[in-house]
Amino acid sequence: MSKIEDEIRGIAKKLLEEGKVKYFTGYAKGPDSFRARPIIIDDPKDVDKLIWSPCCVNNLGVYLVDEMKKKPKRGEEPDTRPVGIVTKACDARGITVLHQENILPKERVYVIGIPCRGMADPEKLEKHARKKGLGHDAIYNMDIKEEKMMFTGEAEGVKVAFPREEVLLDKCKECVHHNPREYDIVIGKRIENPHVDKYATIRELEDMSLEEREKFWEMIFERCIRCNACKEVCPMCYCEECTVEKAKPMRWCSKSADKSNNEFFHLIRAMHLVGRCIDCGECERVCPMAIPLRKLYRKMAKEAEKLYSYEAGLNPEEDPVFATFRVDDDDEFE
Amino acid sequence: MSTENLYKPHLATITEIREEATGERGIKTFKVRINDDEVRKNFKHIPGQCAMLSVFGVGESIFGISSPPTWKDFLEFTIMRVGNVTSALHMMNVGDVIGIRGPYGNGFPMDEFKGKNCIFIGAGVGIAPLRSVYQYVLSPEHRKEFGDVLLIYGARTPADLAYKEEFEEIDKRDDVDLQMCIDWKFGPEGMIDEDAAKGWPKIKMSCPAETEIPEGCNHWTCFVPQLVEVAAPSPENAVALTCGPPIAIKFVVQNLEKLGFSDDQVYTTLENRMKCGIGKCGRCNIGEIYVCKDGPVFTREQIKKMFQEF
Amino acid sequence: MDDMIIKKDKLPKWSSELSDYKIFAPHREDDVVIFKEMKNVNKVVLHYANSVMPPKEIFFPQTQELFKYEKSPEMKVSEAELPLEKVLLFGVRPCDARSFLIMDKLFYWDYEDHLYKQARDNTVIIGLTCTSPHHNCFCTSVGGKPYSNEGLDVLMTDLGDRYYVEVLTEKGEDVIRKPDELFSKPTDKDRKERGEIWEKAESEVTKNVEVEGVHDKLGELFESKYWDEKSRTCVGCGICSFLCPTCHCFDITDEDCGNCGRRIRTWDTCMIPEYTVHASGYNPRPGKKNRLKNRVFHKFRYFPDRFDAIACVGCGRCISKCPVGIDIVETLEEVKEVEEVEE
Amino acid sequence: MPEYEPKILAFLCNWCSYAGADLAGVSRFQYPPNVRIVRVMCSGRISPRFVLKSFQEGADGVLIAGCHPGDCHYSKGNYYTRRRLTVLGKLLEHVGVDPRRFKVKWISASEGGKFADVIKEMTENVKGLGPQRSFKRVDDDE
Repeated sequence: MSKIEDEIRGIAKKLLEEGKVKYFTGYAKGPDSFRARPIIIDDPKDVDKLIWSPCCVNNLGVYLVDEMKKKPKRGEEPDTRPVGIVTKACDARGITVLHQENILPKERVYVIGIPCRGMADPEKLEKHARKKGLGHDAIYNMDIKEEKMMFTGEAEGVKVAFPREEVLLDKCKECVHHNPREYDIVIGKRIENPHVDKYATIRELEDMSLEEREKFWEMIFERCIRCNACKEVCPMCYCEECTVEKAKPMRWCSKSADKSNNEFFHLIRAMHLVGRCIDCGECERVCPMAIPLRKLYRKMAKEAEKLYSYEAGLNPEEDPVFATFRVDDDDEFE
Repeated sequence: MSTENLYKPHLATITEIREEATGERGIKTFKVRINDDEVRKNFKHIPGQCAMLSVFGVGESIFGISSPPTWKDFLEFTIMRVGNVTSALHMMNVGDVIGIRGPYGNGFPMDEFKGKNCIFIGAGVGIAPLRSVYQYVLSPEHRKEFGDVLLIYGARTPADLAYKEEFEEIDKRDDVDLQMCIDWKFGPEGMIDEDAAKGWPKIKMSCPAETEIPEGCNHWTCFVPQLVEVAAPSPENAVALTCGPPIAIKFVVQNLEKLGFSDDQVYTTLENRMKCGIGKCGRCNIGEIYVCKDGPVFTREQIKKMFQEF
Repeated sequence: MDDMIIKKDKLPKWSSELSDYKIFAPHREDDVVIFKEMKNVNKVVLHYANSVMPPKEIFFPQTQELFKYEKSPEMKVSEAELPLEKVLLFGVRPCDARSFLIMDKLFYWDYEDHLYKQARDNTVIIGLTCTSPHHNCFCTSVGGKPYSNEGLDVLMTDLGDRYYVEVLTEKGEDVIRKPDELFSKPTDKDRKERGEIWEKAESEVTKNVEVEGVHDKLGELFESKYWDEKSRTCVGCGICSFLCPTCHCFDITDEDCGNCGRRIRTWDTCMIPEYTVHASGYNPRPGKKNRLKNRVFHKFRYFPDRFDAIACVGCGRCISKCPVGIDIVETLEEVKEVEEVEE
Repeated sequence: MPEYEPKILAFLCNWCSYAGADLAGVSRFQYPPNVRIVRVMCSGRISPRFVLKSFQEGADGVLIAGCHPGDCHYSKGNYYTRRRLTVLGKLLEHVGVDPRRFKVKWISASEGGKFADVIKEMTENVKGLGPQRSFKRVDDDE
């Protein structure tokens, strides 16, 4: 058990016991050893279910949006106590965006920020474990102390280990914000932010010709089944009614899952995430059809940074990138 | 091999539109004639059944057929403006073409009602599906097959009452007891004053049964459930058919129970969001019951056995 | 027809004999295995735990045209194109094959769905024994087997360098082309080997749940607080139902382009509020708990009540792909354990 | 076969660019007839949906024109437009749409000549590119 895990439990226990939070959102052991899963607890007795491991990939911010949408029952005084939540650096930036957009008042959330070196990709983990003959419950030790994230498991009595580089989520390899900025309490030591190419995922695409890119995306957009999971897991997709689902007064985007409508959906979503996507990578992780959504959103983030020196979720006082302008903004339209 | 396209509607033309009530949630009655002669002839429905109406380009919705099968050559639908399709229908004109498919659902078991006294209790737009039944019962061909008929109908204000002319006709008949009411309190802008509801005496809300009934009066100011208490139909050899907003139904049923009606004597209709109408698309289920196929007509007894999710 | 053996290197030849069929087979695209029309036999992958998308889309496509309409010069409605070509569905896992029988019940009861039926009738299904089940597979708990032949026309079992081929139906006989040249008779050794592989596969399905009693227990749990608790972390994404081989709900919408358009049906999911909301704004299943509950109830109580079959084949997709780790097997186990406290 | 004639959809702001187009007409500047004009009150009205929908419904090119920065009738509408559409342009390029199919131009009420030139240039360019297919709806039978 890691020290961070102990601290999370301690804090959660205290918060719940003192009634300072309405409930506490964190991570629990998942259905197999490749994955952790979210848990929401009300009872201080349950804090032992909370864990902290390199498998805590979910962005729990999505539940905050749920919370804000809840309407109190008629005649009932709404419980406006904050919600306790465990956040990695990226998730915390998501909460900052929600503050910025007046979706979530600061006093409604109690953020436990954790500096994070990156999380393990459950699929990679599974693949590597399989390759090394490890079963789905054979990984018993996930060490995230200090620099190394080591996974150790046992296959037929022999210890097998594989290092973090093999299993890290792609988005974590490109992350340059390891430390949460906005939080009520922080657990763990500050981590030096690495110098990596944060837009590495789109470099290859940028080097392609127009035709090659068109071809690349064509196959991908055709594959989408429009299950909408990408927008349901996204904490930034909080609209009551999504523009692509709206039927009144007209339907902008047909429900038909053909290339044209799928592309419409994904590009509109990309536009709506400009300066808002904090690259938690949840959409890409959950997509059953392996659509490289980050390759769209990272491009948008890059442009926002290049053109308007704006990066999502860094400063809650700043106006969102499309809600403001400078007279001397780049102008290609003269 | 079945090659019939179950989802393809037949074309039908709107031949008449009557405005029943105005306002944001206005009610209109559409008289619809199926274009194809063969299809029209074969479209036979049971009172209480439904049909899918299409406005091409907008979508499709299911509606109770509000005309009885005894009216040949056309169908009527009384429709309140609430959603996409109903709004589009309300904007249509006489001569416009819509799509229709059906009839769907179980309808009322008319054979079981034969020889029995029939009590119809409709609240608001809930009168629409009942109309297909009482008009069937009151039709010259079938009137003799049924016993006494009591018709109770209420709406918010006199202006909200549908089928006004028809009720005037029914009122003149002596083989049916018609009782109507308007909500005693609410006009569209709140309280209505006495003058606006002239000729609609108030029923004592605390104890409706004690209200003195002036000779020949059958217009009241009260809620439908209270009117049921006043009219106090006997449960003996009777069936009660009720339809309306859930809250009205709830109290109507309570009052019927007080009068001694058993659960299998009380029929009501359920509704749910539907897309296909033929038990495929999945959304209209209450437990293992598909409302579109097994309903919309259920007895109180059946409803009590369901998972309470409607 | 008697059982047969086909050498793996004869597969391309066999497939070329079947040019009158449109062949759908599992392909790997990026990291996902999906059923696609086969253009090149070398691109087919047969070593996979299970395809991400079940092959239900062959019979019940994500998007299907119901009819076309034209508003001018006069209103006209014209038939949708029927899926008429002969289809060969190759490499289907036994669990997915069983799902077709479950879908049949729904699409054939009372009114027959002509689009589904047409596609179904035109299709020959060749199954492939599941030799390395995934750790989330639990087919044996819901009446399946990794080598079940239910719903299949042909079942093949991988014996290393060759396949053991069982022809199960008349439709299946039609795809056995050039039997003398391409196929041979199985030996006792082949049979024994197949038996061993079957046994091994079955023993590898380790996830299991006793579904006996779940139906009745669910009946007691309709109002249970358990569902509030269970659905708390559900994000309502709908992946579980989109990837489910037996989920069959659909939405019908119009795709309008001014003077003409078409009506389409598209997959829908009971996990979103829009699924049941009435035009009036009232929603009989307003919360996540109602929706999650409905899904479990539908699979293990409503569907069995109506059609006498559990609407789950134990493919494990909803477990593997749930973003928040909701596990149907675990849910069922919990359901059996829940004790209702009277209040 | 007749020569391919592209369809170009132009969204023009009411106060400047539409007047500019009008001036082009009144002044009898020649420009190709391939353009269909939709008048909007401000270029700030343009949502990325409009552009994508136009491509979906069969436009081969989309032009958006508004007042020069600083001249907006609503004082700052076009500043927002500038940010939004600049990024949209990058996105379209990222998914392989040729930037010559999607143009934004500032055209004032007095720039009838500029309007004609922009249309001429764009029509030429799009003609060279051929029909836009990647976005088009499949069921279009034309």
